[in-house]
Amino acid sequence: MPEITFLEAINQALRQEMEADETVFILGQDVGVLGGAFKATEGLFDEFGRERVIDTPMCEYAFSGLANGAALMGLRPVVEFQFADFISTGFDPIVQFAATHHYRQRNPLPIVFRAPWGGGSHAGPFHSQCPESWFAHTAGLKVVIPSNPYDAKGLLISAIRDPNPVIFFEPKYLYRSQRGEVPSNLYTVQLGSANITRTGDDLSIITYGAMVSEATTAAEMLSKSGISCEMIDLRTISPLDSEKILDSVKKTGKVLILHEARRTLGIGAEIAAIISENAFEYLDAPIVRVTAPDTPVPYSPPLENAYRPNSDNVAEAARRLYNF
Amino acid sequence: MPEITFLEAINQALRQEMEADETVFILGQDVGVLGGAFKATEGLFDEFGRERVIDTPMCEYAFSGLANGAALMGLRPVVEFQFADFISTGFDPIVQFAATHHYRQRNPLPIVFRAPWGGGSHAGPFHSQCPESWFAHTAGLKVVIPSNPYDAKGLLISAIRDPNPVIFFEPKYLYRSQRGEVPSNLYTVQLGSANITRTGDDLSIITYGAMVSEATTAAEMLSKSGISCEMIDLRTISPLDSEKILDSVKKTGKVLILHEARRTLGIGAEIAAIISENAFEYLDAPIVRVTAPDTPVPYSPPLENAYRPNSDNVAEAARRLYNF
Amino acid sequence: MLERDKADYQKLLYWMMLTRAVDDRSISLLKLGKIPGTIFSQKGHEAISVGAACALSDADVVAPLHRDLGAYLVRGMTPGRIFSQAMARVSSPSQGRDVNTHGMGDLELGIIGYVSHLPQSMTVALGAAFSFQYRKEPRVALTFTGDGASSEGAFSESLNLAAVLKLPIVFVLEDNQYAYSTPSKYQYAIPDLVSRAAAFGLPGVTVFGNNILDVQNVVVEAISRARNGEGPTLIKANTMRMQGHALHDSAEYVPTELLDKWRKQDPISNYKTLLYEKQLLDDQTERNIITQIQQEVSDGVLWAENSPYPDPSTLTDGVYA
Amino acid sequence: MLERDKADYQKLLYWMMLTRAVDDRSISLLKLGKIPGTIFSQKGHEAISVGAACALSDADVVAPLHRDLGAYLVRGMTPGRIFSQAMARVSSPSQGRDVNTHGMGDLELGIIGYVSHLPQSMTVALGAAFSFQYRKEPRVALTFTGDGASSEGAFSESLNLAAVLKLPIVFVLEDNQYAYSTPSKYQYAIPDLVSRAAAFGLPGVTVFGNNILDVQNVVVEAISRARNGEGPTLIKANTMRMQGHALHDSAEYVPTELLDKWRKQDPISNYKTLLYEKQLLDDQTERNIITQIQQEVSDGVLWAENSPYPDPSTLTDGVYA
Ligand SMILES: Cc1ncc(C[n+]2csc(CCOP(=O)(O)OP(=O)(O)O)c2C)c(N)n1
Ligand SMILES: Cc1ncc(C[n+]2csc(CCOP(=O)(O)OP(=O)(O)O)c2C)c(N)n1
Ligand SMILES: [Mg+2]
Ligand SMILES: [Mg+2]
Repeated sequence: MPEITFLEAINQALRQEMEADETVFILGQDVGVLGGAFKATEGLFDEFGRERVIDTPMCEYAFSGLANGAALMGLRPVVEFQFADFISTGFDPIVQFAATHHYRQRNPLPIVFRAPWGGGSHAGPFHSQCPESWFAHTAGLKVVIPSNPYDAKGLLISAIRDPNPVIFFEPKYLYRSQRGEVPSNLYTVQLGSANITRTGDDLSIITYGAMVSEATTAAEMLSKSGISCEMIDLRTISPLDSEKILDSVKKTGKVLILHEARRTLGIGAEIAAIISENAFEYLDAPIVRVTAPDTPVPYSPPLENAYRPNSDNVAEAARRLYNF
Repeated sequence: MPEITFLEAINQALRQEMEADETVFILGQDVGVLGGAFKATEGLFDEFGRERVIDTPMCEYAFSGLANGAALMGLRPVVEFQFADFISTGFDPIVQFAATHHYRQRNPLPIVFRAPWGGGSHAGPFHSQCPESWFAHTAGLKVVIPSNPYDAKGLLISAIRDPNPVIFFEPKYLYRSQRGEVPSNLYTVQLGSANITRTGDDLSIITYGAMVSEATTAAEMLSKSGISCEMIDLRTISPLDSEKILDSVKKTGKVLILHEARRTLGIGAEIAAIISENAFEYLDAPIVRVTAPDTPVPYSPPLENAYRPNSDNVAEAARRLYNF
Repeated sequence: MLERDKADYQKLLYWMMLTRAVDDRSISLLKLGKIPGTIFSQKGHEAISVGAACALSDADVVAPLHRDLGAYLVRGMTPGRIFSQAMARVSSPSQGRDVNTHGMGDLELGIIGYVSHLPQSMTVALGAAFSFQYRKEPRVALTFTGDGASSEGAFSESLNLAAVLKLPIVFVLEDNQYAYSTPSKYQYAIPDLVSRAAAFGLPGVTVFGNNILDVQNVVVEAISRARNGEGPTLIKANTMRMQGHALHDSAEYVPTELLDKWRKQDPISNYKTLLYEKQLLDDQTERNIITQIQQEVSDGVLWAENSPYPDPSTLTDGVYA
Repeated sequence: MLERDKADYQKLLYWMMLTRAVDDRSISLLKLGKIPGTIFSQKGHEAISVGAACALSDADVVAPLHRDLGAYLVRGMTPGRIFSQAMARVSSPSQGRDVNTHGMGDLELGIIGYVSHLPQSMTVALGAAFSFQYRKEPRVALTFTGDGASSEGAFSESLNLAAVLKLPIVFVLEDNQYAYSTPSKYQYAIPDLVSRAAAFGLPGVTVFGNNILDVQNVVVEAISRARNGEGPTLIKANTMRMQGHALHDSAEYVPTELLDKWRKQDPISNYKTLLYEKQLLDDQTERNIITQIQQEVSDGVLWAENSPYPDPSTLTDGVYA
């Protein structure tokens, strides 16, 4: 299988779905001639033209709303926000219309709202955000955050084919830094299904996105000290794969949740609540969250490095948890 | 002490703070001549004039942003959203500017964003929302939701005087249905401090807003069956009063969290996480959440009644928890 | 210019009278406690919503707002379904989940339901228009907005995006001089909102919104422009909201003289007078229309009242497709 | 009309040259890997940011954007603080927390820092202007926006709200023909953005943005209108962004002929020629200015480089006031 970058995997998914389904189109700022701020849509303008790869004016509200209307009429819009940080400017059409439409009106609303997401590149408070909790708390949306090129392609294809609005966040830190084997054909990775990337007995590490590789590094370090970690890559943040989470907890009895988003009401909060409601008797130790603190994402490297969890933080917390 | 309604308590707080501090002004849709959709600002236009009680055009983005700038220059804006549901239209200025400004620039930003909040009046999916989680997850905002006229007045005064942006949600279900004794002078109720409204030994009920009265009814029913509940009215949702929460859990060992907001990533999730991290050894039973389900707020009374938790649901869940 | 025969003229009257009858009956139902929510007053707006909707072809799509009861009816939504929506029954377009005209969509009738957040329907209608352009279908989207909603960013963004993409869409701005209690002078600082159109690059047309023939004429023209690939149009229809914002609002902030003046401009009675003058209507026909409408309204109420409430066990159904 | 003596003319040159020198040095620092983030190109915009800022009085307030390096300098932000912001040091206006010109505010200098979300600064500046009106102070707020940002709802809402409240505010729209890679024709469908002003009820003025004297003149006039209680003005300054959107952008999408044409319109060299022609500048003075600027820039870099990074232990300080 060819090795490609995370970014190429996204690009491939878009291109191949557009080839396979002519109701799929792309809109957003600078997605056309430029190929997007990160080049995720590179080449698509040349292949599909201005009719299907639309450079919009700067109007997150109107173009998200346009996607709602187009989806109602049977198209499959893929909306790009230039950064996940700017999704708050198109918030209303997503949380008020897209999220509630099927519940109120029973029409499918197949849209993907995708955006480069997360920190680690010293881009400051407005180009590094992880806003998934806003959307995971909003009923009616699916939220997907892949951790590697294979999943990125398969999940994006599933998201485009899904009859519901899907928020699809792409860890931009991985765009070029991560390569992986990716089939060149069309394939899907199921939404709503977490991935057990490592089995283990001593504790469960639950995470997603760019933190998966930090967790993997930590798990390898820990295994050398004889601590065996099970690792769950959530992939879909909403709805959560509670079953796999609970099964793992029942096996290990110890849980570490890791995310790059802020602590308070980050996804870890919901996972901790689900576990303490449904697997209480199996828990052998307090649930541990390793997360960013409750601050904006700071720019300066020493601050951002302290802000963003890394494999050392994970290993240290895991050791404490193991020894509890 | 005079007995007044929840709505009158809000009105009194606004009037008296405006009398006491001329930097305080009000802006929003229909807050002037009409006195607001719910009459919370009634009479203020007559007393303070158009300079200090400003009927804005319909532009939640611009008037929230205006509040940011005015606060920077030393005024104390009190912004009214006609319903909490419409705060999503002014989302950007709140979560991107107001929430982050002090962290980045170190200027105080005293603003209150207030709104009639919550369900129970069959007003449908867009006039019943409980969006506090969006803001509690956003670092740099305070979020306050009072449960009774006394707190409403004292907390609103504190919110106006606070140097930070405060989201202040008022359970509109209580506006006219709830009366209580309220001092006629200016007084404050401290932000960030929960209220133990009932002490008990068997279990802790943690809640806020309009659900406090449901919990109280339930606690009274339960006490007749010999189940003694401790009750915590959070009052401030962000930052949470973890200390009082943990103290209570350490005492009772059993926790029921109740809220009108949706379940997934509702405030209950964070509380459950905090408890399972910090008071794990004290827990004698799974943490129970009684909440609305993960759907939009439905209009039809049979649906909304099933959607919104009530004292019976609480009592039933509490009994099960007690007998665990 | 549109050609109309006698039946066409009468049909317009019928739709306006039906709109008012459904509105009036809804008010009674509300007062009788049979509607758990509230309803938005329609009086004064009938010529706009009916006139605009009657300008559409069947394949076109409309996204009506809270003053556009007439548009729902013209597109084929029965009074029964409309009552059952207000009465929160499972037989309603939202299955009892959404309130009054909110979420009262039905794609089979070419109606897109709206969410409260104004004027978000404009953006949704953009998407419908986009899909027609994308598929090269000769269809048009039409939507409404208010004078107040014109201050929202979504209004300007929508005009701009429609003009840039040259979408087949018609925006009808119902200028009823108030946004809830806020009169125009605190909403905007220009003599006439229609000038916004030019600022975004689309034609703007003003029409007297209480004259249904004028309304239909300008909308027909805008639709034919759109269908011919000539892009969007903004039509501003002048009128006056003749009751409170919604039924709980006594609207004391509106000067009585203003209402008195506009009462003489009632879109239905003036139109009726015109038809009599032009001998396009006679007593017998009017009586027939009234009888038919009374029947439809009574049948509708009955149908709605006999329809069950949603079952609480269905509460969480359909969050996802 | 503004009266200027020789020193005034030279001061304008000095500020523009300082702006360019700081920009050039920032680019070198970036290439040397001393700036962890990115920086926005300034070339072409110097006359606008400097000219507008020089029209303000000390008590006024400015909310500059990402192309307004000149405005920061004119208001008294030292090159050292600007470099230290890019270099993420604790001595910077955001204490290393915000990136490049973002969050580079300093209220003591009358500068409000911006957030990325465009054009949110317009709304914040509204609030500053509101506070002046509220307190009956003769002060004015000035802010900038771009041609691209004019499509955002916040732009229209801000013009409208400023006009309705008649706020003492000046909006300077820097029309550099591109929003990142998107040229004007895909951004809006009108010949000239300045017509947006009239659609919201404020005067709109167009000025050649590469002529600093013209820029300063129209801004002075708009400020005096605002100060006299005559309300807001929108000024559109035409220019061309002479480099990529930010330093990582090679901007291949811009036709070379367009750049060639505008290269002849460089705001600094043309102004310098003018000053020589009018004998308002001589070789010696120019050399002095250059020497002074070189010194200031080197001192600034040194100061910034000697400033420590923020201590990680301060990470969570100051989330709340
Ligand atoms: C974004 C948003 N803010 C506030 C409201 C509350 N609201 C409902 S209708 C209305 C007035 C609308 O005025 P206008 O657009 O003139 O329409 P009209 O009701 O007069 O027909 C307001 C403020 C809303 N629906 N949406
Ligand atoms: C709401 C929002 N969406 C997207 C962006 C990303 N972005 C940063 S600058 C820019 C282009 C701005 O164009 P313009 O307003 O013309 O200003 P210029 O950069 O040309 O000076 C974009 C799209 C943003 N900052 N804010
Ligand atoms: Mg109106
Ligand atoms: Mg530009």
